Amino acid sequence: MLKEGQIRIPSGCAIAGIIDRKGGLINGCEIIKSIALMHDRSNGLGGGFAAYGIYPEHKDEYAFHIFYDSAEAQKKCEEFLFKHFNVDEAERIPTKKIPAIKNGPDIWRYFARVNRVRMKNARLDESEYVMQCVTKVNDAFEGAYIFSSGKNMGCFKAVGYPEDVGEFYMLDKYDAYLWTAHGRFPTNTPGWWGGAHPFNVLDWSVVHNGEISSYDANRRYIEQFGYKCSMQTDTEVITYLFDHLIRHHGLPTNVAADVLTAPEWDEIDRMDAQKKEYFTNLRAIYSGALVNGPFSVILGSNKGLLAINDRLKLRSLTAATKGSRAYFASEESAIRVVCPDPEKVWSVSGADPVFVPLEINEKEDA
Amino acid sequence: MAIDYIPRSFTIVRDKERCIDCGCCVRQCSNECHYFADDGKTVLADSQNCVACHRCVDLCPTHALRIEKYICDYRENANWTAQYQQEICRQADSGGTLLSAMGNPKPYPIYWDKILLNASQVTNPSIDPLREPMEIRTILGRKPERMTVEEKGKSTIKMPPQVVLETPIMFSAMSFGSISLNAQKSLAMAAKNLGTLFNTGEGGLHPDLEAYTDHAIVQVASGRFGVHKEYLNRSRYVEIKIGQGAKPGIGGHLPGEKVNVEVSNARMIPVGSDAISPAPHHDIYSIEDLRQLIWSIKQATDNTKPVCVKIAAVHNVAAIVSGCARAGADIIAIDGFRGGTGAAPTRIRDNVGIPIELALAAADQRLREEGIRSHVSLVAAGSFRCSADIVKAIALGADACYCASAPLIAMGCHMCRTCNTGKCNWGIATQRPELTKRLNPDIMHQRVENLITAWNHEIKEIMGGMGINSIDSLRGNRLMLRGIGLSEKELQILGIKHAGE
Amino acid sequence: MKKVYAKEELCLNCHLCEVFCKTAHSLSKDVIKANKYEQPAPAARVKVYGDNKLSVAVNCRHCEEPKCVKACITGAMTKDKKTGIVSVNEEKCIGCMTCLAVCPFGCIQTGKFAVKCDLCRGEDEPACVKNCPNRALVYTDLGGAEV
Amino acid sequence: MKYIIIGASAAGLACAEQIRKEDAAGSITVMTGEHYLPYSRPTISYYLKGALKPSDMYLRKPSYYAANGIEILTDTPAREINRENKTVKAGRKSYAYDKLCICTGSKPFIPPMKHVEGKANAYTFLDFAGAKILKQKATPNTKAVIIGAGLIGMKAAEGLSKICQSVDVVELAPRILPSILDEASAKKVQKYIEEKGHIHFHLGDTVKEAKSKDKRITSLILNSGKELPCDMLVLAVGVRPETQLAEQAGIETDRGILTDPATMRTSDSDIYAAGDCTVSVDMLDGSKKILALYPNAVYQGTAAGSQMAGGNILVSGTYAVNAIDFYGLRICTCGLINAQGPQYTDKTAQHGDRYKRLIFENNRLVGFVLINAGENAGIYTSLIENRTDLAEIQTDIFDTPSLFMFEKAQRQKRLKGESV
Repeated sequence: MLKEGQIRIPSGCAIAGIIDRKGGLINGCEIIKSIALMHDRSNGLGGGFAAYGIYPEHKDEYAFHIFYDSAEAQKKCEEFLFKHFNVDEAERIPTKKIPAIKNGPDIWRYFARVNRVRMKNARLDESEYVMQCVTKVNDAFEGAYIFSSGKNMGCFKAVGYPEDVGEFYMLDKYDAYLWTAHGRFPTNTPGWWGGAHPFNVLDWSVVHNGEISSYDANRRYIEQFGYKCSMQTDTEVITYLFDHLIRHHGLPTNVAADVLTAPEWDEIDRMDAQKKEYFTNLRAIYSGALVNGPFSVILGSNKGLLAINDRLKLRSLTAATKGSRAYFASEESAIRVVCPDPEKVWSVSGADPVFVPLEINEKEDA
Repeated sequence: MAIDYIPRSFTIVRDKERCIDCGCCVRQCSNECHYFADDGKTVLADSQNCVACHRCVDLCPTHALRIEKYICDYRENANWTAQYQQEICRQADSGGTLLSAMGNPKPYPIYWDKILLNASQVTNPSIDPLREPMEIRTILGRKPERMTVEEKGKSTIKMPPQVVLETPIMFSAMSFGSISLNAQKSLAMAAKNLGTLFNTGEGGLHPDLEAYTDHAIVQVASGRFGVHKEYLNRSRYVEIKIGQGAKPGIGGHLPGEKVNVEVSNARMIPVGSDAISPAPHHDIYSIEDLRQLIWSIKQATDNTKPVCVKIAAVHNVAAIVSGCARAGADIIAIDGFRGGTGAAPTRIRDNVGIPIELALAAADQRLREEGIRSHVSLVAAGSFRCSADIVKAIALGADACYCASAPLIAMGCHMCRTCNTGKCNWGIATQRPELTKRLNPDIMHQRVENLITAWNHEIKEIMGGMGINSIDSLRGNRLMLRGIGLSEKELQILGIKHAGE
Repeated sequence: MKKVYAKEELCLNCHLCEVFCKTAHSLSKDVIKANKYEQPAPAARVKVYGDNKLSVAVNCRHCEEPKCVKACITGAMTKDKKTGIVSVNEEKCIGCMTCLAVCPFGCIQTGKFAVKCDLCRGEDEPACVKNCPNRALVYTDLGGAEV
Repeated sequence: MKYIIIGASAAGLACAEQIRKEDAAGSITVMTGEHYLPYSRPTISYYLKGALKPSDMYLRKPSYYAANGIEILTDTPAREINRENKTVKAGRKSYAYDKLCICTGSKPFIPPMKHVEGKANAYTFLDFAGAKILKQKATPNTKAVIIGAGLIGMKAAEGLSKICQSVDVVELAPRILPSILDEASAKKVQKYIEEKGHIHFHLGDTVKEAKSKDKRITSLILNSGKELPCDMLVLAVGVRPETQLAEQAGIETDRGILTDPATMRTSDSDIYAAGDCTVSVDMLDGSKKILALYPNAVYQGTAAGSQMAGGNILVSGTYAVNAIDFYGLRICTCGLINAQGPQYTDKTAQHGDRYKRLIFENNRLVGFVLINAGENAGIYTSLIENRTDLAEIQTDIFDTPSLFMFEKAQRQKRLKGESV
């Protein structure tokens, strides 16, 4: 049977996300409780979390989380890594043996800074350099898979139910100002640690529920710009689309969201001149990036949390706010289990994405 | 009397019991097959000149007429078929190149019929076209590299001129001269009402079509017939015709008889003179000359209109398309070898050029590999027979499709393939007033509109079945296609998997 | 009132209007029986003149002040006040054809009684208009302006 | 307003209807000496030959008159018009009028013939009553003799030939239907009728005297000396306008009642006249003639009625137009058929039993005689009435007339049904 990545796997899932706009820290057990409630939305063949602000002491270094299937895979990968980066620390990610999570790969993390000399003669900017190194490892090095490569953030995923994955990685020991989580329900695959969500590029992490019918149109659009959709999953192509629009084209996150979930033409025709011109140009230029078919996505980054839903609202996604915190989940119950009395609760609408910026990082960028 | 070496092709069969001798067929047949017997009452038929255009069959009030193939067997010979023998006889008679009309009729593989479409089942739901808006709006033109915004909702990009179509189907080039003004007017009216475009072809723009210039694609061909500044400006976009699917590599030949006063005015050529458009554009001998022509057209229209380059699908079509894109063409039209024509040398029509499906797939893939696919629009042409063909073309990567033969059939054409004789019984490929009046634009534009509206509905239904509610998500979405009975190589060129995978 | 107007530039000289007028005014209403077997043969109330180059189908204009009604010596020819249709009462008509001798448009033909158009007795669309393949005959009340 | 109309045939009825159309309130009284409601006189020959039921001869349904407020007094012959106190005497009553119209039509002209007066079996053939008597009296072995081969005589002969085996027609002129046919066409029609109707013609002859036995004619002696046995004699030599009432009242007459050709007003401003009893002016040559034809009676009646009711309808132009058939042979004539004079020329086209003679005055058509060639004759009539210059005619004048005779603009006008 074709391995994951060689074939497109249709799958349903559960997603959840919590953010404290002021940067207040949230313990791992809260996100675990939220995703656990949606146990039945996944089939135990994949679960994962993304956490932002968990490595304050390594804030300016890249935190690489890598799966190794074998010792020599680790040797070859580390050789490549030490050549391209100055690695300050390397350690196994602490995990707890629990029966639910079986025979996984060896899991390591490295804190590293870019090797400036190599980067200069590769004539790439830092982000592009890091991305190409990660892509190189994941494509070329059999048995090594970098599943997280952002700064002051990290993904923790495995084959299993999300609450078991959380316990396996002892996430109750981590505090982060932004969490996303995902429970997977793939069909026709035994499950693969690398294939679990969230999918990560630089400090982007994407958890996704649904099945986009425009996948091949989006893939063949994004592959024009150097991306290689090796995983063949919706998450991967959505992540690359965001990365391309935001990093290469410098569009604000919420404008990038408009590209993926643009309103219908008959709505656009009714808008005022300026808005109409905005959306018409958007859809004309980025027609290949329009995402179609039912999906709900939560996108984490150091800038904040973005929640988007397909234009026809065929997938559920609920949002809520309380004080400086914002909660998102496939079901309202998964929010109320961790926040019984939210100030505002609403269902994210189709062509109207929700972006919750992180005020702490905003000061730095401004 | 010289020997008539070629047996007739058809026999007109008259059901004597139903025939009421009203003489309608006698008056309607421009090939004079029907005639009154000496008693002036009974109607007879001489099938020698019958081309099976069914004018008499369709208009006969009692449906008393039928056309059947005239079987006159030759000794069986897989190599020397009857057709080749008869074509040799015809050339032995005339000593001239054989002329014929319409697209390549040879039984080369038709890939549309070997590609199957996807549909959603459980993992992703179909979309109900009755409940959700199904969008087939298509925007042609050069797109900038990226979008620039002041903030969400405020675009600051300076967009090149775009053409908004309410359907991915446009009418392909058929010049006034090869087809009648009434036929062209019907297409113009239909294009206006459908929110799409018709194409003047290389025959210039007739003054009667003044009201439809916002829906006109005006062609600049090697003959430069009827090309002047106003002509370029009175249009929706300008198309430089480098090639035509039915006759790649050669020019066009409109016989002098068809060049009456009106045609000569529109084409700015003397009455009765043969309108010959030369094989190459005599000012385009390499790709950079094309760039200069594109710039000069843009200057003439001070950049208010996209410029399209139409090429015939030939062997290195992908490289040509990439070259045109980089030469500044905003829209590139590829015309496959089954595209129709009013008149073309038979040998070239039947042997030169490649199918649109392969050309389109190769060109789309090449542009994507070069990262410029999203900058230009790709239009496919060369025989779409139904809406499924259109969906497959768009899934292969076309932005829009040119249709010509289909609307003609909607207006009465019966593919008798004798347009070059200029005696079209349905008033389409003729300039004779007693024949052109048979095509009443008030009736025929509605039939064309009905056809395209029907196809639009079908496209929306197929898209809905695939879980797609916008044509942007169908474009280039080759996962929605599966090949059947295709070789590995053909699947690879088309970029699609085999059915069952 | 709605009348039939002919547009000569669209008339194809196909004579189908005559065939279907005969059918509409036949007993059998069947296009083959009416035009081939029925006796006495029904008559077409519209007649096509001209040739393939230029032709036009002519039938009664149902005039406001019909000369034929005034000239009819038996009172068989009348103009219906409500519908405006000028028609002949086939029992009263003696077939003298005085109406034909005064109709300036040549819309009446000779038969056992005066053969003229009755607009298919107010059908929603007369047979000639319905069966004209090129809309050369239109049934409107635009007073022929649209013609 | 009180309107009185004397005579209830074509002109009388048309006049009454037009008054009612223009004056909804006025009282309209139509007097007729005949016993019947208004009926179509030319159809009496069709009644005689059994081609028409009496009930179909009436011009309007009986209920029509009450519905439209038109009072018909049958069996009420007007005896005297008193112009001073504007009354009409009929029977013992006198009827006052504000406006009067005389539509007394025509009366038979009986030439002086010895011993014919007052004979029981000498009849005229002008009205329904006359036709009824002939129909009752005629039997298969009646020997019928008709004097006069004009329209009425020939129609009477055709009718009787369906009943009696022996029918003889005596005509002073050398040919039949002298007023509407010329020499050549008359011969053809005569031969046709002789074959079809076993009628014997005695042309260029007339009745000198009649032999009779107790008041019934038994045989006739012609000028030529021939003796014809005769049980029934029909006098159809011709008709004259019935002007007796007008003359008594001192209204100007000259063979017929003189009227203004457009308004039909007589010499008395409150009295009008219409139909066969008047003298018309033939618009084609301006001459004064008796144009005793049904369409003219209707036009004149309509104009008179309109003028009487204060309307403005005028008689546009009067000329002769005739359509008649004998045993299926159709004859259609119009205008100056027997015109004499240098300015008139004529041409004839004949193939098989089709005969078409056109009469021209310089470059205008002024008359035609069509036998079995009457297709679209009305277009020829419109050329005559509109005095169309034949130079404008696009097709050969002898082709079957069609709208293609006219160039495009004229043709479009006709296609749109604009009055021409």
